[in-house]
Amino acid sequence: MTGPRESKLLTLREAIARFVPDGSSVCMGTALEAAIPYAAGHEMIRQRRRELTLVGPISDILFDLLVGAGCVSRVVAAWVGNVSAGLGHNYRRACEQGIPGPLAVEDHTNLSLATALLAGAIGAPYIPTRALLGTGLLESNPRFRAGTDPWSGAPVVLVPALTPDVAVLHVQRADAAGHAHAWGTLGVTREAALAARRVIVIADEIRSTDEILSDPNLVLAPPGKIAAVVHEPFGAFPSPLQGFYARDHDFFHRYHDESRTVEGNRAWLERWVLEPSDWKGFLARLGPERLDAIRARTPRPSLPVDLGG
Amino acid sequence: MTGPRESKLLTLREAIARFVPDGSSVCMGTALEAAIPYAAGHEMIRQRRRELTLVGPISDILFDLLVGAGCVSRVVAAWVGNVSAGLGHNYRRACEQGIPGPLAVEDHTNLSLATALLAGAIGAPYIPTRALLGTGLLESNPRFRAGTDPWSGAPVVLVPALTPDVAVLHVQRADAAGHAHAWGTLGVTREAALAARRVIVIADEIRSTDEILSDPNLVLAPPGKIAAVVHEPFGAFPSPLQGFYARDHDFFHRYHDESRTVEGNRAWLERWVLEPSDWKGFLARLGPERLDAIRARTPRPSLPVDLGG
Amino acid sequence: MSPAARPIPTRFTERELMVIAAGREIRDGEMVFVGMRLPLLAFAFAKRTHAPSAIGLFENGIVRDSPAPETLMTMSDTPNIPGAVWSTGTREIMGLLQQGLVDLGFIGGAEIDRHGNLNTNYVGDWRRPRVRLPGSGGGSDIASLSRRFVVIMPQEKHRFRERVDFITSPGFGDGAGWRQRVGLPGGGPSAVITTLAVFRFDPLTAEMVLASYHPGQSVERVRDATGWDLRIAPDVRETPTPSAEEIAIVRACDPLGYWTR
Amino acid sequence: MSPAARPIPTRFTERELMVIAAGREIRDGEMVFVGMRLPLLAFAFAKRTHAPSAIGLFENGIVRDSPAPETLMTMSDTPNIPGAVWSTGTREIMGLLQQGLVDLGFIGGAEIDRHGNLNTNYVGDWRRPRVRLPGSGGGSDIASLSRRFVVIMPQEKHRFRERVDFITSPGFGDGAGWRQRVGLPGGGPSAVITTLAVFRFDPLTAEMVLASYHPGQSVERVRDATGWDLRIAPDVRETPTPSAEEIAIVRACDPLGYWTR
Repeated sequence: MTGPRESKLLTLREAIARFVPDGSSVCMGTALEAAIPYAAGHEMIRQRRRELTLVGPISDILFDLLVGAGCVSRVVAAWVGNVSAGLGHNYRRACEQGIPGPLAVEDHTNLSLATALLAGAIGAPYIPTRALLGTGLLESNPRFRAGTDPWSGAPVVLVPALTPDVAVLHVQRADAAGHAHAWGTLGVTREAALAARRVIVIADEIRSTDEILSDPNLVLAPPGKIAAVVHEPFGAFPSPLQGFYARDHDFFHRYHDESRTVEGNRAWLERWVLEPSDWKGFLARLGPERLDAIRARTPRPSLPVDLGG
Repeated sequence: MTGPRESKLLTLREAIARFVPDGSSVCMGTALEAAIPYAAGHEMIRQRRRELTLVGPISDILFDLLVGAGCVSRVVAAWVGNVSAGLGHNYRRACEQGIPGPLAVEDHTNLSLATALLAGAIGAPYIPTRALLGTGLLESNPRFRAGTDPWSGAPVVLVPALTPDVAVLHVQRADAAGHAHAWGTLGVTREAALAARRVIVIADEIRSTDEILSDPNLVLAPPGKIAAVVHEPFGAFPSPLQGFYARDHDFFHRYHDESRTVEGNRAWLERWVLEPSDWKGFLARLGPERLDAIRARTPRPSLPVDLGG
Repeated sequence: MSPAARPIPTRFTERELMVIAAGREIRDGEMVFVGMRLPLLAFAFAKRTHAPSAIGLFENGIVRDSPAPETLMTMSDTPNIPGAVWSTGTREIMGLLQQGLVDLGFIGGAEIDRHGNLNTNYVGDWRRPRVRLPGSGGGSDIASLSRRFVVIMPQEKHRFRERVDFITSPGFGDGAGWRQRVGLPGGGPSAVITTLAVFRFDPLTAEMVLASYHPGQSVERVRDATGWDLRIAPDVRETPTPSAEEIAIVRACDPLGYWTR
Repeated sequence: MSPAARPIPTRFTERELMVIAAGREIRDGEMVFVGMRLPLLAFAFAKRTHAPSAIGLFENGIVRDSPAPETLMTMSDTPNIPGAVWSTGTREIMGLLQQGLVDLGFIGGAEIDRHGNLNTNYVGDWRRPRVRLPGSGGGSDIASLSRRFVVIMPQEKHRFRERVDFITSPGFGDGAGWRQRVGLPGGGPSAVITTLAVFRFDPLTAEMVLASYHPGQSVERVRDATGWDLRIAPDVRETPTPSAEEIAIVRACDPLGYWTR
């Protein structure tokens, strides 16, 4: 029996190997453009994960990258591309030409994806919405169903619950047992942490349990949901992490330019994902100046809460 | 046009007079046994408010007190009584004998009430649940409806949204514009703040906007929801407020004993509610020793979050 | 064994015995919907004995892996928050429950019937109740959705009824198969612990059966305090007398004896 | 007025004009779903001019009553959080939207049709798309649920189509009454602001109508860049030329000219 405060610290390699097998549904990119678990995505590519279902609202380049690396057979998302540059070349190639393989897409909106994860989090089979009515998404995503509000007789769309096998969540800090603190942009992070069967927490900083539990209201999920904790500084690069580092816009633009062709994409994967043996290797390749340029410099600490009695 | 940062500070008397007219549906007691807005309840009684609908999960003695004072025509709740002593005498008299007047009750469970407020918060007409099936509540509360999960064919109960006219929320601190910080026990506070058409924030402490916005993740609701801010130290007495004061258990027991008869209840109302002209008068009647005895002594500040860049 | 060799029994109260019996229902590592009063002490007892990894959930939004260091009068008392592993809202806790992640819940009740249904809403016809009870709180939800639940209540004949007037917290309804028929996902009641005895349920008939009577009680006395023709388990026995050590642990959990004396 | 008396026109870019035109759509005190790029600048412009009490919402969970102090590339960039009046989740923001509390939302699109429907999912048949576009993001939700919405997009003939292949963000569907018929609660599009012109909708036919063409454009040029037989408002006119002061304000909102140059 694992005690609720026993360490769940693993290396990223171990965590992905144990908790993201082939065929998993994986929720990532829950904070929209921030705190995207790129380190975890790179590790999935290095481990040649296959047949993943990716779940997330908008994923910036992470989903595009995993699609281009052949890890993905299905995407459940509201938007897939490159926020800085627009279209994602790999996503387009997969959808339009089946390169590197066929890709099924369940179209969502940000509201419907948040609603589906909320339904998963509260254990409801579905939640009705008045969005989506009249749209093509009702056809292109057959998981939505038409319904009626029995009180008013008005049409609604029933959004079925999403309960991903695993949510990979990058957070600012956590203890070794997986009590995690995330702040700033949250997106659907809180819903995903509860809707997923299990959670891999990736933290820029590991703190003591006492420090984390000094603010239990900020904790993301209860111990039973946490499968693993990974300490990976700059693990959300090139996306931003509030209080830790800013977004590296240039990296997104360069990815866009270089992934335009299959060959360019292969070269990008080699250089940035496959050749480095782990995330530290990737960061070394970026160079310390690049990380220094985005590192947070001016602390803005919050007014603490007081749990005293 | 009221600017989003303009002061909404009012006295409790003004706030209740303006935003809780006769016939309102009022959500209170959202943090279960903690942070119950007793000061606001007393003010409603002093202003002889009538025909209120009270909405809340469990209300400890607040709902019982308002029912006994004749302010209430309907209760929407999972539990009404006295947590320390069990039954609420006024609630029983109203339900069983129509004293001081008839009382309609919409029976909920804590899950269904939280679900109804969540539906209100997300603007959904209803949310299905697998609780309530087979219970008498489906008969005694005709607002629930039987439904079917169209994916599995399994029966569900549809819980219609609750959107109270006003939520009266006692919090630890707020700024004058109504950006509010609540922590510790939350119950359905976050859902109520969003489901209600407007919110009266009652704060033990008023802080500067900069201090409150140093932690925008902890803010309860956006400016558009806030109708008024009231500064009322010890305004949740005799319920506890994390970081500020403990529960005064004895007060609950004495209320239970004295409200046993109609006469005793009248005497209690006179002594504790009607004779003091405001909450400060009530606190003066309690005496400073009593407040000192429950005042928090040992600070337990949280590890701050850092919004810096 | 000669009478002289018997260990001298430590005196204990009815409620201490109930706490220990309830604590034995908790298995290590379980997620337990704790509630207040005796179940809270049962959780503390189990944590200190056979279930050190159990986790306790409270419907106000608190999750703890250790009991609060002070006696609580309500789950929202200030000492229940520091040391919590999560402090969230009712909706999140109820979400875990509705996901089927809560192994065990404890509930009380004003009335129970032979199929383990509880009433905490109305005595008499709900349209014109003789007694208006406080209501469900979270009890109905725990009964509906936890993988199993345990009832703790005082036993009096008028509270142990053939059929309750109103089902607040569903047990097995009118018998075996009822929960499946109405669509309830949770497993239903696994035990009823009273001031007199421990009951379990016959899996075939979903009927409450006397499993053990407390020390000082008897099958007859329990029968007399039950409002229907009570079935007795073939292996009925006396509830194990708590050891001196067990009683010492319960007392350490409730040093003022507030809930157990 | 003699030609000599005319004020010397300040030079401005197409996008600066679009920002100012979009900013004029915001009324004081409104809750505005802001999005990124030009709408974000329009919000900043309106806040500094006629709508100081407007509030901006972002679908990542941020609510601001003042624009971020730095140019943002994405709504989740770190400078967008300090000074926020609320930092919450997508679900809470979408909840305000679905409650009907968002007065105005801005969206873009790859394609639009004569009834203001937008497509950001598929060019061609969605079962075998010629181009797979990124998808809705929150655009569909804003179009469905905000009290009114404004479209900002570049105008090219192939993007202004008689009928879009796929409705991502619903305008007026196939015409007047469609939104009510399908059950959409929001009010639909109130304006389309392009690189060439501003369009509004005829309340009777729910059809896009040319309201004004930008300085340097003409009715004919706008017609040529529209994929259907465009209706022209009887009072069509030139879009008001921004004042030097207005342009200065837009430039102060985007000092590097990242979005407007």
